[in-house]
Amino acid sequence: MNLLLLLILIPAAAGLAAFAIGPDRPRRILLLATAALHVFITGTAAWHRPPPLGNGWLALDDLGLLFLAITSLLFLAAALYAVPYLAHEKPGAQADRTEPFLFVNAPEATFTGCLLFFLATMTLVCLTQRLGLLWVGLEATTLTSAPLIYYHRHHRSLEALWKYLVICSVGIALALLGNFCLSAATVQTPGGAAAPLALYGLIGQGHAGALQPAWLKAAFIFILVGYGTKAGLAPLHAWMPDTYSEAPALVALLSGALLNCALLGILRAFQVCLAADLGAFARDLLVLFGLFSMAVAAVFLLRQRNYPRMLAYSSIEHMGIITLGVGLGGIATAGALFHALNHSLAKAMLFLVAGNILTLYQTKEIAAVRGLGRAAPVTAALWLAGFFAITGAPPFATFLSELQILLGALSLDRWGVAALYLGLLAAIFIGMLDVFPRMVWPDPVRRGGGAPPVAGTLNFEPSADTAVPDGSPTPPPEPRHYAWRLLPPCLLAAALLVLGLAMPPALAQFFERCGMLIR
Amino acid sequence: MAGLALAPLLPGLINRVKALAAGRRGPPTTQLYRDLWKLLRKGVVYSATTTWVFRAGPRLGLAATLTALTLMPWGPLPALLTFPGDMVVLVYLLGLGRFFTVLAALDTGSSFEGMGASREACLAALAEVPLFLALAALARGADAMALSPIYAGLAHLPAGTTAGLFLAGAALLVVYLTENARIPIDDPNTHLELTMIHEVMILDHSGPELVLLEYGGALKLWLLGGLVAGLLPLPASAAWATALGFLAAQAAVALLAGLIESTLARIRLVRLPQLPLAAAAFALLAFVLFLT
Amino acid sequence: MFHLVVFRLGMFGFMTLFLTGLGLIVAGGLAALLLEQWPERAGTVAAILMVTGAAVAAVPALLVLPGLSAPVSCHWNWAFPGAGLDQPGLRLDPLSAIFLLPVLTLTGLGAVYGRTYWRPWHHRHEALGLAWLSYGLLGVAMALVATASHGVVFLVVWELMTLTSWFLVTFENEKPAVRSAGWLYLVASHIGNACLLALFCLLARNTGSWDFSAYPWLRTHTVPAAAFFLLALAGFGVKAGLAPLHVWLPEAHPAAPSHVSAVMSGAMIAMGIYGLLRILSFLDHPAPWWGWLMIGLGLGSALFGALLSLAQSDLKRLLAYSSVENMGLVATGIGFGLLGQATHQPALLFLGYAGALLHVLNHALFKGLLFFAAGAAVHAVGSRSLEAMGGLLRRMPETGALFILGAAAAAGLPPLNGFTSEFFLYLAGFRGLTTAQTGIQAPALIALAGLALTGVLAGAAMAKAAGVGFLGEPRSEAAANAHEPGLGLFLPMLVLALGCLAVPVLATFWPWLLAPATAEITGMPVDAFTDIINHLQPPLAGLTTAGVLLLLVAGWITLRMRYLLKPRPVRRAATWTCGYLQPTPRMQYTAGSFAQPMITLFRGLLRPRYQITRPAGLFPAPAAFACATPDVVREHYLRPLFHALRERLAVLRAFQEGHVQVYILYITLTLLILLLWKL
Amino acid sequence: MNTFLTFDLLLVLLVLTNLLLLVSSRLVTCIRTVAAQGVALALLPLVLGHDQVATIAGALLALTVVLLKGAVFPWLLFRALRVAHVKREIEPYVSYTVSLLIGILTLFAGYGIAARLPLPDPGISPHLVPVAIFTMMTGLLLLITRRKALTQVVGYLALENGIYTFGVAVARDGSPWLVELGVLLDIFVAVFVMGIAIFHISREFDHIDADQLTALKD
Repeated sequence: MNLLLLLILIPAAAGLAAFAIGPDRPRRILLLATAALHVFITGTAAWHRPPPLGNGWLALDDLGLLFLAITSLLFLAAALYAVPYLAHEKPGAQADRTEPFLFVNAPEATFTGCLLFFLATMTLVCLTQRLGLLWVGLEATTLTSAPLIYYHRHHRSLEALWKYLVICSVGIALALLGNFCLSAATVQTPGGAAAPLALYGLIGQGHAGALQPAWLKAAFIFILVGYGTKAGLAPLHAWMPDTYSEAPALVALLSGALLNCALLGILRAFQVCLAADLGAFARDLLVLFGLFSMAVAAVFLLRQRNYPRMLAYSSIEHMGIITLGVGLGGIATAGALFHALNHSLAKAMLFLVAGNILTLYQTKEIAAVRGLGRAAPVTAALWLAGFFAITGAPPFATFLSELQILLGALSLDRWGVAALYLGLLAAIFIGMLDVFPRMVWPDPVRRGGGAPPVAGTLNFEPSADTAVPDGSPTPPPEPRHYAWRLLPPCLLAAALLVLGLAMPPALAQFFERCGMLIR
Repeated sequence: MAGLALAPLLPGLINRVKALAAGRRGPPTTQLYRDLWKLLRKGVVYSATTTWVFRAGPRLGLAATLTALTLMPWGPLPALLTFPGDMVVLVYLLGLGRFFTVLAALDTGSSFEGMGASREACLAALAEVPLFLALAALARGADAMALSPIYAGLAHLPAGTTAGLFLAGAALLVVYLTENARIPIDDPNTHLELTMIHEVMILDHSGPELVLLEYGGALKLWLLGGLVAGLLPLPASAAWATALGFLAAQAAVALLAGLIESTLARIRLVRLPQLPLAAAAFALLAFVLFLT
Repeated sequence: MFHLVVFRLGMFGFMTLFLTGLGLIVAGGLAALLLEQWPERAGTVAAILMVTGAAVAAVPALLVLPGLSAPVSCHWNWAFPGAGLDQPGLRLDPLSAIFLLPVLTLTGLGAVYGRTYWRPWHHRHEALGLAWLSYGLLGVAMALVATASHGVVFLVVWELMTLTSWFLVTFENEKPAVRSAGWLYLVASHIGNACLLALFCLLARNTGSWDFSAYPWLRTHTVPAAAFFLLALAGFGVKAGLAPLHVWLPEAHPAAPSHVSAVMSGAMIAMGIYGLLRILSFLDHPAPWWGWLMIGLGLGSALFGALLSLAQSDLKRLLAYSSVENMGLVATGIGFGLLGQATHQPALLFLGYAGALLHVLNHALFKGLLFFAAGAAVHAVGSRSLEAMGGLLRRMPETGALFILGAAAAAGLPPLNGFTSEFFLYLAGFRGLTTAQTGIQAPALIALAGLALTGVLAGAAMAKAAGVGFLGEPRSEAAANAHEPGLGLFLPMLVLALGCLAVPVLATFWPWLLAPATAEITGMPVDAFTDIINHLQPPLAGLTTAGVLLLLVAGWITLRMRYLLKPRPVRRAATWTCGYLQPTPRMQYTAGSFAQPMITLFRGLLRPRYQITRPAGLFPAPAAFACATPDVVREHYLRPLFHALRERLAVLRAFQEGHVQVYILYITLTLLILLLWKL
Repeated sequence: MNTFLTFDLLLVLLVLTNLLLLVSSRLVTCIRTVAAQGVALALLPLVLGHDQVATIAGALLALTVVLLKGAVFPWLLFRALRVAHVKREIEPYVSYTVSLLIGILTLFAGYGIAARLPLPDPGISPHLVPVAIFTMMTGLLLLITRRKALTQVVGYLALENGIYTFGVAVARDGSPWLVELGVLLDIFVAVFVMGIAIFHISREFDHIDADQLTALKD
């Protein structure tokens, strides 16, 4: 059987099985096994590329492989995390953390099953080269992930679910329109009828020139807005912070993979534009959206009070960076693709650690989490490491990719873009710096102990220090299996370090090859 | 070497001029010698608060001034020690002396001496700029980087630059008055601690310790006076004539200082900065004149 | 014989030796982390390993510095997208070596110091283990910064240096002042870093390589050299603490543990200077305005630093501002060097660069000493405020004496080391003054006046630190009970103090020692400087002579006085206070009042804040007067700017207002705008 | 009857349904209208005589669309309506009259946009693209201005209808039936999930006012 088909069918079948299996333990093992198998098959497929299946229905190119690998790795991390996470979740009614009410969780079977279906749909998006099928896959990811968001059944997650569902559906619907426009543009192409909206047909030799520019432009705009909604590009991003702040950490993590899948949709359309000599038009839009996303994220990261929301805005920022890099082209392209991987790893790590912090402190308020460094040193170290990783500090790989994008901008003499990019990165860093150390450090001591306040030492920080009641919240003792929940973020951090310090040369070449596809 | 012996004459001279101008007889010109001699034979009283820094102050102050003296040319006659940049060393040696005098004052823990130290430091800050500017102007004028060649070179300046010399001399004179805590900057004869600057710093020094300070002060007067005196036209026929001329010039500078002291009142502390600023302006002007 | 040994080692071992040394330093940090349950043992092991490591790593640096060994380098493979073909590597050349000396010296000595200094924190051993590791990594990061020969490697270790020092600055992170210092430090560093990212990317863009060895290409081609220079100035200026980019420095240095302050102040900020010089070494034909800009910035920083240093009553903050001042002097030296380069005056060039380099060394020595001694004082008194100290010299005679020595050196007084390097700068100034080129003379005059004023103000600041902090009567209970901290803190100070004395003794050798590094910066052959150095010998010899003479005279006077006073009555009495019989320590002149006249003089620039409660009525209540001089740049420019930005941008947050309808409206509008605009 | 005439009649029907959607406050009417709209445009390919209709798969597909849009969706929505106990849209953000005006404006804007997009097949009515855009915009308008979650679903369906119309117009070779089927399946599941969500919302909050779901914001 073709590996590509296996990649989709195995999680789908496992998802069906998960619904059927009654007891928890075998279902969890099934989850882990599927994740591991998926990574394994992905690795095998990367090694010997399987032949395309059908008339471009399923085919693995470098770009798809990259996003497939990201999805697969993140899913493995999620599965590793899910087992202790699910084991910790109590069945039956439980009290909410911030408001006085009780809620129940969705059945674990539903959750696991949807998780596996989600993987199957994302895999489909990465593997297909038919834009129509890609659309079907992407819409399916929305639908399979919706129940995941509504895992904790209470009003906030319900609101999150509704926003996610409505906005993403609208966005995706617009992308469908984009697909129609694209097929309108292909009417005159020779191979159009044989394999409608197959990528090789659209970008192949001699075909691309026959596309109608007006329709292609319309198609790109619709696809960009449509998939951009899902990928979280500002100003289409609005659902993201609201949804991420309520989804379980695990799901937010996977949404990270999902953002990349949506981005892949945009990249496919971009490939078509490039082939049809509409590169400049598409690049302008991508750069615009990239910078605007970064700017919006910068604004909202200042004075952020809720850490899952902060991570969501950070995702918007990074999708902006990637889009910007792709839009710039040249050297920046490889950097942007590299950044997609790095961002996914770093963000996944942060989401998992955030989930741990949530478990420990039972609050999503930044101001209420203090003294993490003493209460849970490893978690704190990971949280800080995540901060530096996500803000692009060496030795994490994010630094290298952000550097590449800057180099790309400068190499193309885009001075203004480079300056804005650097400025926004700095602003975002400043915004996030207000958050992370504050959570790790203990309560500030105002009186006694050490030096008296020195004249002229005035606090630069925003006044959130005073916004919280006195007395450090003491986190409850670490739950059972807590150590296991530290493992996946540790692995992700290690991966980022390895990528940043000693990347295998083959991988570097792979990124450069990927970059050649869309520059 | 003659400076070592003759320096204590200068304060006497100044006081003498002041007395004469005020119509008094005044103390004899050699009064400082007598004071020093008397003090030298006394015992000392140290404040219980003080440490070795208190004693190091006068010693290092005197040593620094003495070392600086070796760098001072006698007009066109070269100094004992001369090398490019020696004026910087000279100024910084004075700074070293001041640093330790200030520390010694602070060592007593007295509010008065602290006050004096603070004012002394402030005055030094004010005087340093015109001093350097004036020396730099002279260096530019003589196109040399060491004091001795500078002063030797001044004799051969073209005729048009007399105004520059005069301005530089005026700047140096202000520095001379400021650094030595003379009127109109400070009144060395005042008896109210609150109004004193230099004198209040050395309230706690007694006996031989005070000798070191007073003698050091006289030497400093000699040293800075020498910088002004060197600017005056001196006979260059023979070395001994130049030396004699230089001594006369020193005395003349002291006389001038005495005259200034008798005719001017002490200026208010808050308006003090204006004088050194004016001196700095003189020096700048001198520099501009030398440039052309 | 010696040369033979050097040759043998140089062939296969210097880089290995260097890396071994760095490895030992890291090992020290790791060992401390592993042994954190036993903090005493951890400190000892870390200190031993770090001192050994620093000593081992210093060997190649010492040999490369005067040109006894050729520059050594190593390379490794590192692939990342866009890495190109160059191999990243390290290269230890004379310029690196100059900067390695303070780095390694202070790292090693600081480790010894930290072992004792951190004892009171032993109960927080989990934080201490990490702090030791950060400390070791900081030392190594600095050493790597000074040797990196590849843009990306440089940026990586540069950031590592920033982050590790940030961890150390925020060591006592429960204190609000420390937290805000940490915030400011990282923000400033990040902004500087942004400039550096742009700079190195531009270099890579123009040459097509990250490798420094490819950059001399820039010398012979038309490139936007001014852009490189300005970016480097902005990026490295932040780290070096050049005003007005210095804002982080006076916050971060006091907040850090004292040995970290010493390392940061003596070595880390010098890395900013190193970076700038390294970039300058890639560029040729600087324009004269570069030199003037550097001199202007340098003197501005020096004056500003000296003034604010004088205004502080926090001892460590005072020292921190003094670092701003000294880096300003170094920048002035570089400015003279650039000017000499631009106007083809090798003498001016040499004096400027050599003076700057020597001052970096000297600053490391005396500022390290001062921070060590200040740390001991702070340790003993439990406060950084000068108003809580006083009278420490009687209670901590050795520390106090060394502090005064350091203060005199920092004040640039002969015969100590600070003056030696300032002398170079003055010579450069006079050289500029007496040159034939009219365009240089007038600005050189201003520079000389600036140097002079800086010197006096720095002297006043140091006199204040030493006088108010260590002399007089104790101003607090704790100060009255202070005692010597012991050998662990004293030994590192002693070493640095000896260094302060040794530098001027070697005065005439320094030009020879600094020539290879200067050659590295300017791209000129070392031989080109031989004449200049020979001409420099008389002034330096004169300087030494004057110093020796001074010591002889002072010694003679001291002996004479001792002889004279032997038979005399020597009494002890209370200080004369105009008739008060019981003077109390509270009557002493305070740190604030000492500085007041000069602060008032410059109030237009410093904008001090006064809080006055005037006595009123027939039976007045206690009156009070307080004066604080917060940083002008921070208080009057940056803080309002940041505040306004925060407030303005916060308004935009209303856009994320919660209604799903509005969110869809955003999407629709975006779509419509794009369709109407782009289609 | 002339094909063109039939076709234009259908388009007029679409426009009318849109206008009805914009002014109607009764949810039942909205649901019925959007269902009617769906059925109407399912007939479009038949009228156009697309090749794909000729195949059995194509016919089946059209039949599925009719079933889905005409029967299944209304059924789902009515069920949600019963659970939620609401009948009317109350006080939309933008009044019905203004909605209508905006709707008509978008119709003109649709003509504006369509003018820039040359139709691949001259045989298609030039009104089709504007009407499709108008339908989409009606859907978006409903999504933006209405308060009830149920009306939003109706808006989504109208949007979907508009897009479908567009697809019929421009992609006459159409997507392969597999993709078509996938699309339909997705839309079905989407509406299904939205229905479930409405059910949960009404149970959790005792209302289905989407405008009151604003606990999450900055």
